[in-house]
Amino acid sequence: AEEVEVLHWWTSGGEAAALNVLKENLQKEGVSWKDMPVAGGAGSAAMTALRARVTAGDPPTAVQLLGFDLRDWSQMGVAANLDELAAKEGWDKVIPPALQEFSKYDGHWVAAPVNIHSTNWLWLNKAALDKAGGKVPTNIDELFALLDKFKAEGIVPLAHGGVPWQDGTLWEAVVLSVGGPDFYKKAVLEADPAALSGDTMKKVFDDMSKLRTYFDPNFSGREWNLSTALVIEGKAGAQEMGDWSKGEWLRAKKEPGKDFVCIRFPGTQGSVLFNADQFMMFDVGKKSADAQMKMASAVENPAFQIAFNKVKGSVPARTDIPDTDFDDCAKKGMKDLSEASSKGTLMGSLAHGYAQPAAIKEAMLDVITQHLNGQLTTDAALKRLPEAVAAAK
Amino acid sequence: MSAAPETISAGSARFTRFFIYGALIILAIVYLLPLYVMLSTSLKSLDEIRGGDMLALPTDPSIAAWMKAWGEACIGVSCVGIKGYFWNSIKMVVPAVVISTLLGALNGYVLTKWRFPGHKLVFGMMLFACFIPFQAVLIPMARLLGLMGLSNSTTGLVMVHVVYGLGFTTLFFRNYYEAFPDELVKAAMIDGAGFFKIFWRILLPSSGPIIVVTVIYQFTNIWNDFLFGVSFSSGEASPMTVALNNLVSSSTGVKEYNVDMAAAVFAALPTLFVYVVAGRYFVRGLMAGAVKG
Amino acid sequence: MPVIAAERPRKSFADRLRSGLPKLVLAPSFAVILIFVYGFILWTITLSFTTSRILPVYKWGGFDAYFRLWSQPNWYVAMQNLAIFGVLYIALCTAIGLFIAILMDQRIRAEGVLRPIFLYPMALSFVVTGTAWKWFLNPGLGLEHTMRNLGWESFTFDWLVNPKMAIYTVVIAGVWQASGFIMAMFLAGLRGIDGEIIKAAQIDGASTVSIYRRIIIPLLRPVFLSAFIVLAHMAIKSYDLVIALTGGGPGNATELPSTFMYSYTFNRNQMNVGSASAVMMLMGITAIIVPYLYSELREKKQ
Amino acid sequence: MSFLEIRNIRKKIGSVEILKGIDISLEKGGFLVLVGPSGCGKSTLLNAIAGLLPPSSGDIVIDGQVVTDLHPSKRDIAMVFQSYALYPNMTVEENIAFALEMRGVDKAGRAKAVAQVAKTLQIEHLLKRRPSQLSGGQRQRVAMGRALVRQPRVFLFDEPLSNLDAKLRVEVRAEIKALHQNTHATIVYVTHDQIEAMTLATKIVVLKEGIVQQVGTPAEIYNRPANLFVADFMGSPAMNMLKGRVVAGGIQLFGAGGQGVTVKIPPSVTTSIPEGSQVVLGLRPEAISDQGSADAAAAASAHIDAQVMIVEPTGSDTFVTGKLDGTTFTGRARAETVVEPGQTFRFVFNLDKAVVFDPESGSRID
Amino acid sequence: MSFLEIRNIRKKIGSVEILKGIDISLEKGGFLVLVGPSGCGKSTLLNAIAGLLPPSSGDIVIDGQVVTDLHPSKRDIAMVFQSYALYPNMTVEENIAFALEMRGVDKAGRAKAVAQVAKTLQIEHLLKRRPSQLSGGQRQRVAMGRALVRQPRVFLFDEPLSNLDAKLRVEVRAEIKALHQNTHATIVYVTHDQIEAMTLATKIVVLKEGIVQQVGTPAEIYNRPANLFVADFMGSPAMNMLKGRVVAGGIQLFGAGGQGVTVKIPPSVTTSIPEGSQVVLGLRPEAISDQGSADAAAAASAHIDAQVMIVEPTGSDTFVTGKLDGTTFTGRARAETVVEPGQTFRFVFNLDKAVVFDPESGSRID
Ligand SMILES: Nc1ncnc2c1ncn2[C@@H]1O[C@H](COP(=O)(O)OP(=O)(O)OP(=O)(O)O)[C@@H](O)[C@H]1O
Ligand SMILES: Nc1ncnc2c1ncn2[C@@H]1O[C@H](COP(=O)(O)OP(=O)(O)OP(=O)(O)O)[C@@H](O)[C@H]1O
Ligand SMILES: [Mg+2]
Ligand SMILES: [Mg+2]
Repeated sequence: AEEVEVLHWWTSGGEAAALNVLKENLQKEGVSWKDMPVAGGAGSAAMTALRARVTAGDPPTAVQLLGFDLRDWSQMGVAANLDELAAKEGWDKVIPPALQEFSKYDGHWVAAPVNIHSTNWLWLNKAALDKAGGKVPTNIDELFALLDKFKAEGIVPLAHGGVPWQDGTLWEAVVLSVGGPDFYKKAVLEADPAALSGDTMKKVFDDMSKLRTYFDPNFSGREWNLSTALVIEGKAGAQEMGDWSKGEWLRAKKEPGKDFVCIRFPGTQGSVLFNADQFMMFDVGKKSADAQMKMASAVENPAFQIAFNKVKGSVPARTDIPDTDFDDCAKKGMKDLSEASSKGTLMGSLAHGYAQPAAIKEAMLDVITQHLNGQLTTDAALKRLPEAVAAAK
Repeated sequence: MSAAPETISAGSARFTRFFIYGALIILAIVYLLPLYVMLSTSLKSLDEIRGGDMLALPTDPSIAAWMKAWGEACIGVSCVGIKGYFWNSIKMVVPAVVISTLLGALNGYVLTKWRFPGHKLVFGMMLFACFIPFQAVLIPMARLLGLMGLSNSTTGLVMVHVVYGLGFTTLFFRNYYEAFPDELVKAAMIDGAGFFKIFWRILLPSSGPIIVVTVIYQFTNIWNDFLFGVSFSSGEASPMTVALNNLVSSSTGVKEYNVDMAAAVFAALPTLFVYVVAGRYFVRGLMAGAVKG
Repeated sequence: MPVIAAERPRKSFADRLRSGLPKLVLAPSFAVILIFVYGFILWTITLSFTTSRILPVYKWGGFDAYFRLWSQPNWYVAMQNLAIFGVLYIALCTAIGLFIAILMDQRIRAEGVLRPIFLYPMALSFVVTGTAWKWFLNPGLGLEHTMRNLGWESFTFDWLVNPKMAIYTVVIAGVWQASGFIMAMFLAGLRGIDGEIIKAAQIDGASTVSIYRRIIIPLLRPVFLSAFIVLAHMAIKSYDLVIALTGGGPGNATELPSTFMYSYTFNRNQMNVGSASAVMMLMGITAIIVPYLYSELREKKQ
Repeated sequence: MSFLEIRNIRKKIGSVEILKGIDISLEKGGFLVLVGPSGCGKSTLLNAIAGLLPPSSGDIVIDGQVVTDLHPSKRDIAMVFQSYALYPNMTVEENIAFALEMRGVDKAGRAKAVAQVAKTLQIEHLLKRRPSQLSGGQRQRVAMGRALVRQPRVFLFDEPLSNLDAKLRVEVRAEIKALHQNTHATIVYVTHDQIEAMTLATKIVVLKEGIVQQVGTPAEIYNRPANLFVADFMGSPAMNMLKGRVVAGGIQLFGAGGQGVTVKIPPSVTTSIPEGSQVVLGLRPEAISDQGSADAAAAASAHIDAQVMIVEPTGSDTFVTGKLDGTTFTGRARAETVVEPGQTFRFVFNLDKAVVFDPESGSRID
Repeated sequence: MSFLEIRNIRKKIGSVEILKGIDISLEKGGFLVLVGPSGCGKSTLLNAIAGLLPPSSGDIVIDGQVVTDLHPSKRDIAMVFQSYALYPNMTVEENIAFALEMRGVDKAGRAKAVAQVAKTLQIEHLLKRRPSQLSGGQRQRVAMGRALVRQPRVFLFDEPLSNLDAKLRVEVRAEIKALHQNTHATIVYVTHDQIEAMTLATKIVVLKEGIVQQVGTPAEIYNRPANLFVADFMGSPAMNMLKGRVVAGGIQLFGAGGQGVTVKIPPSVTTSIPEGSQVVLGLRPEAISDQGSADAAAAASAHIDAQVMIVEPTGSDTFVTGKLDGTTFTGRARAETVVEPGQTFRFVFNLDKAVVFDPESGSRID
């Protein structure tokens, strides 16, 4: 029988249910699913396992990968070629070009994108917001004002989990908010040293320091979903987090607009920082190639895209899918996405590997997280940031 | 021996005993706290965990979380609990422990009773192997396993554990056999026993204490290994620790702490059992030679 | 003393086989070690001089990886942390292990119950106990929370989230895990001391404290050495501990060389830098272990 | 007045009674040797005296002071262990000075005392070494030094020579003897070597299964053993035990085959034993000799021809074992005696030295 | 024809030569005892004979067959170790049967052989026990049983009695002697106890630092030691070594203080030594006696009065150490001798038994 072996880190109950849809679809086509889940550290353990398998000359069929990692792996010549399938199914037309840059290597399709997440969201507890006046902030100063009100309410103003990727997610939103899309491109996507150490960046870091004062004392090392839970329970007022945190709200039986409010991070309206899960197909030889194609096709199947993304909180990777089945936040997300895609303000998220290769990404996160934790002053961070980028190149 | 003389003057002695027992009991409580937290959490409901005190006793103990961890929790796309992985670990641990212990015993035997020029260098080099950080060997190991066709197989995993356990097992047995009288080997030689006969009939039957130490040491290390497990096995063939990690480290959805803790306790049961049952022999075995390092 | 020393020639094939048998038996193990340890070390050294990033590539990169390594502030943090962690971990485990062992050696009634209590942490992986520790040390959930609930409002124990103190929480958990094992080693050492020497000291008028200080503890020297080696190698290899407890944070305040190496090799796609750090670690280990091995194997000769 | 008194000491370990009521007293300057087979409780008794193992009942009195409940360090005794129990981590000097240090003697005082002891024992050149660098005999001397330096009221020695080889044992034995004669120390000494016991003791106590069998001077123990056990235990080769029957005019020996030899009742037996009683006649090997070396001054002697079984020349003497009527006995002949197993040899029994025992109770009959 | 021949065996370990060319031969049924101080190479030589340690050069010949390169198991020898080396994990029965099992003897055959040996050694009741449940003497017997059962061509014993206590040692020694006399086995036996050597051997080899000092019968070794080393090593208490000078009519002893005593040249010295030569006169303690026990038949004897230094009664004898003109010597007097240190005592020197050595070379002068 045909078989696909899938390496991923979607191990929670909801994710597993979503993946099961894919698994069952494939089984209907006679392809059995060999699961290879490796949770932990946002896929870092999975990457280790992947290296071992590739080095051994025995890669899994499909691997959940993000951003620049796709390129790095493709560069090693281990990718399968999906061009034929993509041409047949017309992927070029339905998948946003900004994403295609990563799904293709050297002009050839190597991966099937599953979804598109966006990271510059702010999630607010409706009750807390109402108590604070009910007006959603539209720029960062309004945000500070709102957070002050939350503080006065006696709740944690901003729920944040202190691990590098979360610090990075917050930081990139602040960069976008403070500097706008062009500055984001310059500073983050191009890692321009001047932009990374200039006055705008100084304001970014100052704002980060200010935001830090709105955290609770236990934030360090906390997982993102625990922070979300604080907001859900009303112990905290707001959380800056990617759209996956919506899944937590929905699972807690909360309704958008009624129990919680999803807005773009103040000051980043009109831009979307994205992050997409993709299944990269590895070259596993003739034997499984057929099954591999079936899987890629199944991933791009609109029904699966809808089913999966509803659970995950993200939006489909295809832009041709109607938003009828989705909730309000997702509808907004899909609208924002297509607008940003056409305006050219759909930009990769740094924290999730869509803005810089891993080495540079991690180097930048080092500085960001050290600064946020008070190990570096703002001036030192401004000096360190370009240095770190240069050293990691 | 014991340093304490049998009581001679009663007054201050009673105070001393009081102090000793007091200190031991306090220390024991401190050492037990994490285990207590795990156990009591696994018996609580999620609401109680969120709302209550970590150190409080469960108000309404329930083994639902245990049942779930064993048979229903999701490890990836299939939600059948961790029970299957338990067997994976056993299938990996038992051969790895047996082989590495046996090889260690043979090596120790050769290095003490059949010495050859350079035996110290050989031993030193084997000992040094204990200190290599495992992260550094993952990639070349993967390549070699691939070349041998053992990638992603239990056999391969067993081999890896045997290889990196050899240093310790050899060390333990060498130190033990070092103190084993040469005369016995000589006598057996004169009696007409050959190399293997001497080992099987004379040395091995007298190696009880050190076998206990070696087996305990190897068993816990291999059982608890995560790095090799996650790198050299996959999916449903993974050992327990990998499954446990998938369970507790998944980063979306409600964190079911009680299930996580129950699974963690399950994962720890065999090693706990080994230490509790064999603890006495462990100290005795250490006395018998392993302590000399 | 060798049972069979070098042999003289003129003998039959069977005899030669017999005399070669021991070496033949040792050979596979030794070969395996040669390949899987020393071969891999060589390979790692090689890799550190290449331009490898995501996977090994064998393109000469000179000392670039080392320059990069030594220009990483993270690396200095990791080394400094290893120094703090290593010293405290070894010292505390030894001190606490010895202390408990001495208590346990006082003809304790419940020894059979207490022994496994002190030993069991060694049996558990940090994949298992990490969460419990994280809670316990977390100011909002653990000890601080409990103490405040109990009415001690000013009690503060926030080391886990304080970048300056976080490394000490790693020490605490590490000591909890390993000190029982060290206790067992010391207990075995204590039990091995000749009872007549203790009696002699009693007659000589030494108090119990003096007996321990002047006689027993000096006699445990070999155990101290063994304990040091065991602890040193565990300190250097410590990885799970940090990952489970702090993930290297807050910031990178608890980074250790082992987490550094792992993250550069597997997460940051800078395999050459990761290899260079592995080489530095191996050099550190060599500097500690080889003199020890040398003296240890030397000593036995006399 | 006795200096060391052991009053009805009993010691139970678990349910086993190891010492069953021991009473011993020793005068100041005396040298008491405890002998007895392995496991008879010698070390246990010594440990009780030292305070290392408190007795279950009874008292230990030193110089009039009851010390039973005193800590070992307060009893002012010193002990030399069979294994020497030198502190391996200290030099010889430190080993010797340790007890003084523990008693708060200052550095200069310690140095002086150590120097003096080292001189007495001729170990000055060893002071800086560690025990592992010493030979057996040297270790033994250091162990003695450690005891000597304190000038304690009582010395306890637990088989101090048993780890030494034959030649060294003889030398060190002489040294201990000299030491005792020079220092007039009060010593309790455990051994199971009879020669040591004989040559060193002023008083010997023979123990068996925790019960005192006999207390006496070496000569008393050797020449007038209280019972068969003591007679057999002391002396090497062991005393010959010949079954006999009291007849008119003496004791008839070797009666099994019908012939028998009648010897005179030895002068040591003063009370008359009823005729017809079964007795055991004990005669030490040196009281059975060849004709050439027979003691001419012996009042009662018997010439007995017997077949030779074993001839054991030791160089200085030749032990000849003969057999008569199913009974074997060993005599000590001159070294130059030439005799082969199987030959008939004339043994001369010196009955002056014989002792007679009651075969039932095993006690000596006087 | 000799049965066991050791031809010019040398053994180097590292750069140290432990055996420096040993030549020994032993006839069938002979009992060869190797003696010498600790570390002289006795065990090394025994190991070489057993094949456990191949010699660097030289050959071992058993019954005409060169076995130098044969594996230990093929030499048909048995060895009893000082530590007995009983297999701790096997019962006594299994211990004894092990060698047979290794040689492929079937179960019934083994059982029979074990039963017979057990009977000989009277250990039938111990067969099911493990070595840890045996006493020292019992272990020793099992070790012998293990050797006996194979009926090998040669037995090797490495200090088999040194772990036993004094009393047991004497008993087991006699057993070994009897065993040898009954089985006529060929035995090589290592000891450093001189009494053992004297009583057991048909031939003694004295080793020192890997060199053979003397080969001879016990009597030869004892009475006519080849050199000062042998003379001093064999015998306890050691031979008295008195410095002297040859003068007209004899040897002048005790000349230090000016007086001196001139004694006859002993009959063993047949060659004339030039007058004025320095010599050492060796006289064993038993050749120096009290007047009462002096050998009346002695051809040459001297009465010498000296001050008594030490008196050591052993029960069977009393050793008296005297001092004259700065020289001390020990004599053996009768047990009943009464003398106190400090008194003057008349010693009788039996010069028939004296030997004379050259002080320079240490060799005996005949
Ligand atoms: N701790 C103990 N528990 C139980 N029995 C003991 C203990 N110590 C000694 N014994 C027993 O007490 C008896 C006397 O022992 P002790 O050591 O006094 O004998 P010993 O006369 O010194 O013998 P040896 O000559 O062998 O030294 C022995 O039978 C021994 O088995
Ligand atoms: N493996 C070895 N390496 C180096 N020297 C050795 C070795 N084995 C023995 N020797 C040395 O060889 C010499 C002879 O040793 P051997 O054991 O034969 O002495 P021995 O006469 O049996 O002494 P003992 O009476 O103490 O048993 C000793 O000086 C010893 O130190
Ligand atoms: Mg004793
Ligand atoms: Mg020897």
